[in-house]
Amino acid sequence: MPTIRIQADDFDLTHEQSLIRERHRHVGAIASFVGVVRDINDGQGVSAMTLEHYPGMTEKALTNIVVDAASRWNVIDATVIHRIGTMQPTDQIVLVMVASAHRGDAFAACEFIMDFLKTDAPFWKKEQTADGSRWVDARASDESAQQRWKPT
Amino acid sequence: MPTIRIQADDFDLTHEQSLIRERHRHVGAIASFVGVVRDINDGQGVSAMTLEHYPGMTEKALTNIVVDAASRWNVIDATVIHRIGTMQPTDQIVLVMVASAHRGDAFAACEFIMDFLKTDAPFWKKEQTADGSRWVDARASDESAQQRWKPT
Amino acid sequence: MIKILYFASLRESIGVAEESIAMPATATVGALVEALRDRGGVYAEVLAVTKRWRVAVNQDMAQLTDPIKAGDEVAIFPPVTGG
Amino acid sequence: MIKILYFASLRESIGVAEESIAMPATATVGALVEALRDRGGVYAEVLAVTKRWRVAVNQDMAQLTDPIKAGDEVAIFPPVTGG
Repeated sequence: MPTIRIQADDFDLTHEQSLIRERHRHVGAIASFVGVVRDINDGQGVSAMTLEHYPGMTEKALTNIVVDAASRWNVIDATVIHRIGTMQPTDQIVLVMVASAHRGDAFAACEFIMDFLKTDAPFWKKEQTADGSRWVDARASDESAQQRWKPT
Repeated sequence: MPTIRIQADDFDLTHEQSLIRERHRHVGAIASFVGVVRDINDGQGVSAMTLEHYPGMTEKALTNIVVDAASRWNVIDATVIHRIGTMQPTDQIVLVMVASAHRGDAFAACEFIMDFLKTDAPFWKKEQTADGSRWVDARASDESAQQRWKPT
Repeated sequence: MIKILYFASLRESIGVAEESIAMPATATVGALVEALRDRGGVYAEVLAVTKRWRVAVNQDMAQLTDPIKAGDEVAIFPPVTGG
Repeated sequence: MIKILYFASLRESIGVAEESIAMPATATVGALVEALRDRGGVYAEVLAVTKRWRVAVNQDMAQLTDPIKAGDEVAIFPPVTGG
């Protein structure tokens, strides 16, 4: 059911959302998240960003995350698109879109998928700065964002 | 700074998001919510939905809600569009879009704005069903969704 | 004079969208609602204390104890259901 | 034989994206990493216990105690940074 795509091309929010709306007439709420290339990171200017991934495992990991979300909340449909290759500041990197009957489920599932994508999906960012290129370090805050979804 | 619009016309998610991305190069996260007309409510089929509002107060209430959100989270830009008039199932009703540096702020502010819009912005829905038209009742769940943002 | 606006089901039940009413200089929202309710009929019915209705004064949500003065715009409506 | 894939900074440091290695029939992820580390040089450096790296077996995240067998695809990479 979910749409999972890894692609170099940009994506169109309206188009992806229309596909979901046309498929389901019970959808009342669609929460979306778009990650965007910032022109600054860790205090340094970023002129470009290159995304590397592990083909096969990315799709598998993203599918597992969406299935987990659908087991916890009402998820009528979901779309995850992650771009790879080189992007510039203000470019879209990732889309997570979740359609539910009501908004609480859509918001929670969308944020859950994003949080686990950040810690479990095999993508790596390399930034181009004035000092050359550098691999982006994983953030402890992403680890803690993911941990809070653990059942208590 | 925020964009607040009340309109009969439909809106375009990609267009609204592009406006935000073009204006700010530090944006890393854009969370969006779209409310959609469902073909069913309280167990009955819905063929159309008419939205009435209180001109003037709607804009004022929505601006206050966005300002409150911006005082609690990093909000680089925000757009709220609410449609009025008659809509059909699968039509878009409302858009809340929040751009932040990081995703936690974008998600929280977007959900906060939606929750307060549901309880504080003067809009009223009238549904067309097989039995005629009926005003939609306010939900207790919307009241409790709003209450959870209260400082504890 | 105080301008009163009705919305949604209240507007439909009462049958008017807007009216003006004279109130004492030191009135409150509660006194205004009381005065309307005293008209009886549909007013007494839709504004009954057991009914859920909301009041805004000059486009801000208001409480029954809030003061109102000449020139104010008071709106009475059911709980909102947008979004 | 076990296929090993390296990604991102590990791939760049080691200088190869993929290689194959023979392991005993009852090996674990930990034993494989140990065998690579024993090569010394850049392997010992990037796979040091103090470094943060992750292992996936057949495209699922794995622990050092997880078993591996001939034909498995093992990937070693830094903590992920997508999204």
